Amino acid sequence: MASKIVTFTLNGRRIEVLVKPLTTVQTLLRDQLGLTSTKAGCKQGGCGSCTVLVNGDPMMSCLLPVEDVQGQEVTTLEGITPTPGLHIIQEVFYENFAIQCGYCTPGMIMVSKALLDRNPHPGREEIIDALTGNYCRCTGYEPIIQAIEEAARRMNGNGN
Amino acid sequence: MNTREYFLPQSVNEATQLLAKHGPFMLVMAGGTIAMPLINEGISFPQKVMGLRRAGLSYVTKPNGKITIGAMSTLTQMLDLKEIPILQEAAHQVGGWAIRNMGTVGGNLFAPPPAGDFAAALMALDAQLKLVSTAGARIISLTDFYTGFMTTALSPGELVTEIQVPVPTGKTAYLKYGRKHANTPAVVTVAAQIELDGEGVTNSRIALNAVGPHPIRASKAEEILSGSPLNPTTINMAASAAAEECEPFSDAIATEWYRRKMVEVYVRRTLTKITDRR
Amino acid sequence: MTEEKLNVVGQSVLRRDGLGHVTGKTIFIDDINFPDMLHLKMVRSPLPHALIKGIDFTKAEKVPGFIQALTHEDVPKNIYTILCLIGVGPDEEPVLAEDKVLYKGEQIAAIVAETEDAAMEAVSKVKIDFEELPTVYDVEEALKPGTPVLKHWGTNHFVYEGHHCRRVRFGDVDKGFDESDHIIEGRYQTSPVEHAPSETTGCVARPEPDGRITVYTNTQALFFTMDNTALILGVPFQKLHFVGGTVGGGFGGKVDVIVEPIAALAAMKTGRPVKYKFTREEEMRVSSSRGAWRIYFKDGVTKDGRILARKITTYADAGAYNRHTPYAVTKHAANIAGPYNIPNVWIDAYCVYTNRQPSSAMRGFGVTPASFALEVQMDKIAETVGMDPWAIRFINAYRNGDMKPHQKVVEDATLIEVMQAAAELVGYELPEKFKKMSSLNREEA
Amino acid sequence: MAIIKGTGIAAVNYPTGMNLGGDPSQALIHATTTGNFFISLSSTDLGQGLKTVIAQIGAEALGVPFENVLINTADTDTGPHCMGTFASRTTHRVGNAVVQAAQEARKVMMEVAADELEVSPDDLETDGQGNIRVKGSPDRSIHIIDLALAAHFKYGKTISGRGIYMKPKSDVDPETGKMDPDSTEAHACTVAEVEVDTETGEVKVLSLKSAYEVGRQVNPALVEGQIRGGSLMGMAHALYETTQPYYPAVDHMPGGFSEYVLPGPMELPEIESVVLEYPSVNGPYGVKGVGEMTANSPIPAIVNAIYDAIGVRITDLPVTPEKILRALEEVEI
Repeated sequence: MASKIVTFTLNGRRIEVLVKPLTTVQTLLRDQLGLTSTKAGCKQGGCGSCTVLVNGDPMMSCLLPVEDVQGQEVTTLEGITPTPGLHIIQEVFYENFAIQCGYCTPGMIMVSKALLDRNPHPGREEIIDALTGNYCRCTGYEPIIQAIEEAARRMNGNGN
Repeated sequence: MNTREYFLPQSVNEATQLLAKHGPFMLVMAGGTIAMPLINEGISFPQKVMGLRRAGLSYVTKPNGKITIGAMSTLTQMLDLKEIPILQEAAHQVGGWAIRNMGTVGGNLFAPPPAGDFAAALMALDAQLKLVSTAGARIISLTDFYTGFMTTALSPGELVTEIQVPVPTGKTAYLKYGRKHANTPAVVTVAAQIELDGEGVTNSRIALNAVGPHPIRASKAEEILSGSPLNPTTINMAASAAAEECEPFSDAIATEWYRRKMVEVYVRRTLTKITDRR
Repeated sequence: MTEEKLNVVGQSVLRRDGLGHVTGKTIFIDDINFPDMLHLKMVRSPLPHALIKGIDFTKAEKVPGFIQALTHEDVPKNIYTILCLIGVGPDEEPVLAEDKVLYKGEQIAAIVAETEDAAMEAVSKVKIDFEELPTVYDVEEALKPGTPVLKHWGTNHFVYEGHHCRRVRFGDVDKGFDESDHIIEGRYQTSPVEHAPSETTGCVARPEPDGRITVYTNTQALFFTMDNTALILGVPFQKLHFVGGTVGGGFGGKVDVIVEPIAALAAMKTGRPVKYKFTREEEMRVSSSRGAWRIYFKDGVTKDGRILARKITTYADAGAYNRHTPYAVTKHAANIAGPYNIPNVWIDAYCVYTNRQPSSAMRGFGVTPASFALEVQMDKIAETVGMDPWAIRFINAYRNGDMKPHQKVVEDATLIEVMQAAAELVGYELPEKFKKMSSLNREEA
Repeated sequence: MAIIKGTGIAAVNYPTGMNLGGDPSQALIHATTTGNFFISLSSTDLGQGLKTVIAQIGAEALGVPFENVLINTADTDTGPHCMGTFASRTTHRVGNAVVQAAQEARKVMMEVAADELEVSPDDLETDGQGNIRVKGSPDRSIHIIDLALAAHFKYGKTISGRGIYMKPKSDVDPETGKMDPDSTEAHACTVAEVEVDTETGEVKVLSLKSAYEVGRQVNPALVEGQIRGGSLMGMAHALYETTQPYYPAVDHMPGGFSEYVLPGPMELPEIESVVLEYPSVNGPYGVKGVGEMTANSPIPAIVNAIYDAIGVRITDLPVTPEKILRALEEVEI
């Protein structure tokens, strides 16, 4: 079957892409558009390293056909990184050592962003609940949880 | 060079027509959380795939005493179903957040065990399924839907388009036991609805998952409770019966032996939770 | 070290790679793509032990996008062993299986194709005729006469300088047992464990205009991998150029030399860049794991808790091939008696082959199973002699100047100090004599 | 249903390095004409933070600001040999190589500064802020940019250094096992507190409280990172992880993260630790190593805590709920 043209909004810009049938958003981003912040840790929906936001909702881009996002808004880590500088969530991950190898980090930040967009004052339980689909082998999660708590404080103007 | 075809129908009509045209070799995909990993990993190579995300089936309506759920409604949408707390609980215990945003109620009905926990909750609520083909529509009870491991009562050309759930009149409880507390396959899942007339059980539905070829009813346990009071003695008897009648399997997370043990523990805990809620 | 004023050592400065990580701009191996890049996928054995009677690529070759299939006949030096670079031998693992396979998932043939999908589809269409062979999975069974023999030298164990195992002999254990009041035995078993790094193992090999091959890889050991690759490919060392250093989690899982030689070979054969990256399932089921160990302890202990003799027989399950296990066994043997001062120690540590995926290095290499077994054994001793678990450890703790069973003098001991600190952390009141103890000297409290 | 608590301890040592084949690593340092120092290596950063701690060690040994030290790794064309990142060896081995290279580079740097300031090199010191100054006369100083320019354009000298750390190969005596396999020993003691559900066999780890002794910490936050991550890995090994759930049988091998059971953020115990520093004899600034050992002590501590709770010693990892339940049933019979 022939490739299809799909139009959607990526990181605030409307784009038109030509994709083979059933190409995933992950493959499109990484291999066709060169946006490699979206990782490919398992392609099974099991690690969360490929998390992107679709209309603000976290989704596993490895399980999502591009044709399914026709007309939708897709956001990747590239899309929330200001130029110059860092998003508050990026800042706290960096400053709080919530990163080690860095491979899970983009997915973790995207989930954090979706959480804080919905809930500017998440409790520890809510943060943990939001993170259960994202895998990290290095940090033991605690620094990530604490970074999100700190991000919430800073976004609410209570940070240092 | 890519011979694969992906269809994304914009309505149920279009979907059933495509299904009629392309026949049983077309893979019907809902949220993609089950099919896509197999395709990505090179385990399955379907040449024709139909995705239903655009078929207009992501709705929840609430006509008189019934909740009607479009088959493509996501598990995240179920978190808002305040009328039926066990569906909220069941949905919340599927996957992580992103998976719940993708996985659908309809898709969960086809998840091979030990997945398919949400379907067990639906079974305890006596959900009915609407099956649609180009020939028309019919309603079937979820309990009758399953015919074996990965086989259902779906006829060729039929799609599950809607799940109809009566708002429970009895007391309900849901417990999923996995090796960890979130985003994990079940060792066993128990969903129960018990209707009581004073002390006596007038009607009971106990559904189990991960201990059979598909979500199953613990019929013998239900019979034991029927007409009896719900107390520790009858609960223990029902739990033992459920452990005896279930058909557990061994996999990477638990053995048949352990699953059977946990059926007894978790049926007891689930029913006890119902008595605690009185 | 003299006490000096330090400027930056000791400071929690922010990570150098942190900005790249939080912006997703750090380049990992899988982020490297070239426009004309090919993809390599592996045909693997579905059986744990079998003879290969024939391979048929006819249907695979018809898959659109198929470029080439590689078998052992294409690999110049197909049989290797990773540790040959430090003198460990003999060579025993094929890059691609020849006439037989020793574990489920073993690499048999590489398929190179235009896309990942095409490569996977072609792999699924390769037909192989096998003749199944009996299997051996248990390390002790493997050493018994009559079990299928997996190695060309005729045993199911690695040979250490003519010995069937790595031995440690220190003092006289039999005498120690005779002088003991209690004999305490224990059997301990660990399980194979996956490193499960967030990023799977992989590389991209790219032919350069000057005839060299650049390999971008997430190996943990760049030169080790490059030098092994050169030997396998039979090319001069200067033909290869390895680039890496950024790894999405390793934990020991990326010190084997598996993806690089075959990707480099495919790049040489096709003249195009080739990517070979494990899927998650390959990482789980095929890539080497932390090995499983079975450990038997026999301790002779006095009634006041002193360990006089320790006899250990331990079996490392190497799986089908060496990888790093022969080395792990030696490290294990040096550490299994524990951070304790024991006058008589006898250790036999075996490296045993079975029909499972090879095990290799993982965080704690040979010591993690040792620490598990011996620290559970210490509690068992404490219980037998009727002593507090803290006390049994303080009484036997090694100190500077003591001699370890492998005849190395202890010089950096702080076991006593960490126990004192841990007791304080949890609010456990230690007896005065343990509080006063020091690793720096052997004055008896 | 009974929930029973238990406490267990374990104390371990962990060796740094593995030199049975010889265990060398090299480093090269050169200054640019604008006063930056490149450290060329072929070592890999797995996430533990090598690129950061090696820059810290280089900056300290050179006496220049951290920001002026750049790490170039890992490229076999430009970086000298490194055995690899394993055996808790890199901070110790590569750090030592960097210190040696830095000393050689620093010597040239001080000689050039001495010529520029017209004093003896012995009278100079670095301030760590980018200046080389005359001891006791801080106003007489030269900045590393000016110094590097002078070295290149005026004196024709390279500010550079070579470093290697090699622990010579130790052959194992095949009869007695006599060997010198490592360089130093780090230590840890963990106290684990668990809760066991005797009806399901489920174990909940309530806390892991540990003391570590790792020699000098180059970067305490990164040490803490190893401790937290390693503690959870140890807990995972103790209770959850296996690629072969029915070992030695090979049935039901997990193929992904859903079947391969790993504790997630919901299973996190309270993790608390103290770190002691007893500088090692032979590590750079007294470094020992922390990477691997952090996963080790939690395992036996948890297993011992389970015994303390239920009186049954499970000696077969991972200690799954099923193994506990079976063991409890055997006791009851």
